[in-house]
Amino acid sequence: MKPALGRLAVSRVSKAFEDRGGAALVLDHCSLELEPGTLTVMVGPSGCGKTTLINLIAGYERPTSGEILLDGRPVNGPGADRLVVFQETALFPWMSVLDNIAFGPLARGTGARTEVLERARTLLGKVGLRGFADRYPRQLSGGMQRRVELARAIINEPTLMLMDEPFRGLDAMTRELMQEHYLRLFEERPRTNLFVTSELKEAVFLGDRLLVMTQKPTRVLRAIDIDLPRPREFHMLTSARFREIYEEALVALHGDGGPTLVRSS
Amino acid sequence: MASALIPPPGATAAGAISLRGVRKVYDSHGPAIVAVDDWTLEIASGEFVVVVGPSGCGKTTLLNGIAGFDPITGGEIVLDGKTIASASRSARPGADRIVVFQNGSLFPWKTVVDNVAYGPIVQRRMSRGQALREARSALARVGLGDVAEAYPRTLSSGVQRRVEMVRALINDPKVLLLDEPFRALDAIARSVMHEELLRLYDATRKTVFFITHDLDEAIFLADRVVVSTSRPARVKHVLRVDLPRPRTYLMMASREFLALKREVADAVHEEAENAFRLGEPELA
Amino acid sequence: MNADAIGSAIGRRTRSASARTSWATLTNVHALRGVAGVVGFIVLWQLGVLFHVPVLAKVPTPVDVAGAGWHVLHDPRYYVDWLISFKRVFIGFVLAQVIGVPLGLFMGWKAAFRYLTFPVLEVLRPIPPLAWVPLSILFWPTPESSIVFVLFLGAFFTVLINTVAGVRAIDERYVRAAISLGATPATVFRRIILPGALPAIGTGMAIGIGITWEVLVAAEIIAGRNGLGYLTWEAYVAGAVPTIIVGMVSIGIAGYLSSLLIRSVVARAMPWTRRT
Amino acid sequence: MADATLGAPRRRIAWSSLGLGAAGFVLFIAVWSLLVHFNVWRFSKLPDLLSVVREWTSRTPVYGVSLFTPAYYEDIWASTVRVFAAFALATALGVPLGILLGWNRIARDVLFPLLELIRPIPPLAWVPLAILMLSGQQSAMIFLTFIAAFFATVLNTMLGVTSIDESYLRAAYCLGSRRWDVVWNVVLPGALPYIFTGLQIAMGVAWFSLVAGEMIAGEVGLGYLILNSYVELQTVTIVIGMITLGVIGFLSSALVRLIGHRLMVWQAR
Repeated sequence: MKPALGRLAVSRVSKAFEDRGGAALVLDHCSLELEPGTLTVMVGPSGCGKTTLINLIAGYERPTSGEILLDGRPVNGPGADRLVVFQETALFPWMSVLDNIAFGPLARGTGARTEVLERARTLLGKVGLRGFADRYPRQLSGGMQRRVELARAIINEPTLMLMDEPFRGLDAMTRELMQEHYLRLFEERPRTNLFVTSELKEAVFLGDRLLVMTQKPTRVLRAIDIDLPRPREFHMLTSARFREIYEEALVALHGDGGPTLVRSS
Repeated sequence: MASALIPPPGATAAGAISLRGVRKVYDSHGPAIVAVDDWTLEIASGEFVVVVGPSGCGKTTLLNGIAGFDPITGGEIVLDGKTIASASRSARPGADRIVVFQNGSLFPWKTVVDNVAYGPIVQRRMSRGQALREARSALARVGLGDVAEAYPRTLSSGVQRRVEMVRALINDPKVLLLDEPFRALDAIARSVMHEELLRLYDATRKTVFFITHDLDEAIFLADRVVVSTSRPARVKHVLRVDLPRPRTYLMMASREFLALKREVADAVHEEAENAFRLGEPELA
Repeated sequence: MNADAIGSAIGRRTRSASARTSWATLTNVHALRGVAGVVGFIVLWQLGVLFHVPVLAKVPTPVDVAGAGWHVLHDPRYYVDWLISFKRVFIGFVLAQVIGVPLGLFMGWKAAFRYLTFPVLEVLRPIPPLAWVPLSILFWPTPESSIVFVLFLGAFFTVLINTVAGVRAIDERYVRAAISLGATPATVFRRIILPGALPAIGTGMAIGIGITWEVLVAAEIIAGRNGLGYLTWEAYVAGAVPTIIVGMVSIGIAGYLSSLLIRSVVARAMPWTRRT
Repeated sequence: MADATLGAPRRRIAWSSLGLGAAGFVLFIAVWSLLVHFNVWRFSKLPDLLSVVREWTSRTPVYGVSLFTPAYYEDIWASTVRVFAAFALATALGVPLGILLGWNRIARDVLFPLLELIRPIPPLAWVPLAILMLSGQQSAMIFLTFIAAFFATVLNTMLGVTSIDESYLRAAYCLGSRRWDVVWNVVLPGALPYIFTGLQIAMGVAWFSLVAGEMIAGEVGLGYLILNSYVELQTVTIVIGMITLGVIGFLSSALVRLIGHRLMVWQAR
């Protein structure tokens, strides 16, 4: 069941930052469109403008030119209809796990306190953390924190979820389990998702569509449709179709010469 | 490039490690925890061995045992026929077994060239001036000549790891011990580092003991992949990887690669889930 | 390089297996060394005085000090001094928190207000609190209020600077996340800024209480007629040298107890910083 | 909050912040002057800032102390010499002791509890004893200032040594270091950021204690100037003394900071 809402249109968006001695162009006439209820994955070299794009869509920053429309309405600032799950978790360390999840609905005054807490509890169970409601975030492992973060976003029923390398820094095995949790939540109730990662395998495994981005200034280099069936299962990682798509993406991403490490300062 | 790094392949036919029934118990706080139990493996001279297992499963304990950072509780570790660690004697760290660490350990207060020259200088193997010259030329040979005077913190993590490998190799160690050295890098930088590491390996043929929890990384690099169980760590499965060398990143999408992966994927996934359950009540 | 050296260098976090088995005895060894250090110090002190080591010539022996201490403990005025000093520290310190914390929160939160006020405070801050004593005495109607004012200044700048720094160190992600989730500015202040700055405020308090006691001693010597600092000075003027040291030790204990109290209150106010 | 969104308008804010800062000063001086001028509550007891500036810059100061009188510089010189002597002594003794305590388990076990017992005694409580122990007011002042700076230096150095990342020590041993190589190449530079934090604090408390010492028992110096002016009811000179202390205190901290930055260029990213 695809939702009716959640169509995101980014059209010809540019973003420049003032730099020492001039302006650095991070995004250059970048356009992309997300269909309601689909999961789009963005991959590209680190330090390219992926996070900037997420910040623009979330409304934390304004584009230098171009416009961003969600369901036809321009984006003018942060809002609970577009939620970001950050690279490092942004759980409030001073609130219990349950208070963190309930924060959004309570801050906006949607629903009575007891009802919100009840929903938060249910969601906590869904991400496999029943019994951790009264812990503080720092008392949880990295993987558990990411799951709380997911729950804190989903309880607000956002039309668009922005995932900014949400599993980065987790070890490969915890990461796989996080992917499972994330896929289950998405497939149970599809909503528009934009997922940024630098891990190609993860990208192909999760997404309906893959956007390969260029170096700065960032544009979409290639869009690849991923026609693997849903629900996704881990055995698909070794299927022939997965391999084909993966190889296509690998070549698109690395180009002919392969990537190079540049000195950053 | 790297081929000129001291010494030529096979110059020192050394670096064979035997791990015989290695055991490690922690018992200071509360009940004893068996971190490693009866861990046995023969590593040939010049072999590239990768140990895969969930994090916190005792892989690092094992590596610390070989490096001499941490004594072992039982069994023995033998290097080139000499017992370097057992229950009764703990190994000393030394320049024959150099570690490259997870988060990097370049001294931030020394420039790149001073870092690389550090080993030869403190071992009194050469004069300061000579060590610096050697360091400079070693850096130049792997394409890092123009960062020689930079401080590590001004460099990307990928470049830092490359410098750290040069710092290790210039001492002509028998064994390289790598403890998830690329964990902090993003996937793309990591794939570059894999190729760089393999170039250095092909040129020097040191024994490499590499720890990771990333199966793709393991298969791509290794001659043998050893799957270690979660607490206590034991050898669960050994996979021989016969992909030809030199290897290229496109091999990761090859049929052979995926076949190898399928062979151990279940074993690894099973251990991941074990560790996940074990790890649940534990702290971050 | 002996084995012990490597042990202390690299086994600091991961003690050796053999050491682990005898943890209890090891703890005792560490504690015993500490006791030995303190006893050794006292013995050296006693011997130094007895053998007329130059600097220690006029210093009383530990035995004399103990005797004077015994005497002082039986003097009811001593306990009054404790109460008076504690009262001054308490009022000065609490005033500094009541004014400094809200001001610091506001300065951290509103950039324009910070730009307006911070430079003035930065210029006033390096002036040592004691340099304020004369003006304070002139300005305030009673000696008591002038002492409290100087104590207030001592703690005020510390807590203010720490609070401002604490607010500014709050990770932008928390604020962004809260705004995204629909929080109003008031909610952001109450549920993000305030708790987020609390650890830094706690640090400011812990440092501030120490400074308050230091200032108290000097303020009492310069402008007081009672209190533990004055007790010490009075003993000096009267030539009762052992009592000087009794006074010093009393102040040390008082300061230590206050820090302990502050630290435990702070820790209690921030349950999330505990890891278990 | 580290504001990542301010990329473009940052420079404009820098200018407006300067303007606001200046406005803050004007406001502060104006409010003070008005309070004094209209004698609000007890504010007439304080000098107004204009007469302070007039006296300070006068060639013929009413109370004998201004930018043009040698007496002013004698006081500055006396205080500065004391602080720097005490500070140098505290650094020379405190840094090695701190490294020893951080590096050697036995030394830490023996000495640290003793240090922790003595530390809570405020440096100023040492005033009477210092006067008795050290003949001569000069050495008593320096001792007092030293005590204050010493503890900050020792404790921060020790903390610096114990918080050096284990992997640096391990890497150093791996590469074949001996014990002294490690002390010189890893422990000292690794602890340097903490050492300089300690020195920064030490400089602050040194001035703090010195002023108190000079007020209580001095015969020359800025603290003495302030107290003496109070006794003689020269409120204008009190404020001159206070401002001078503020400026010199700020400059000496800045000097420590500057040396720290010079020694730790490697910290820049």
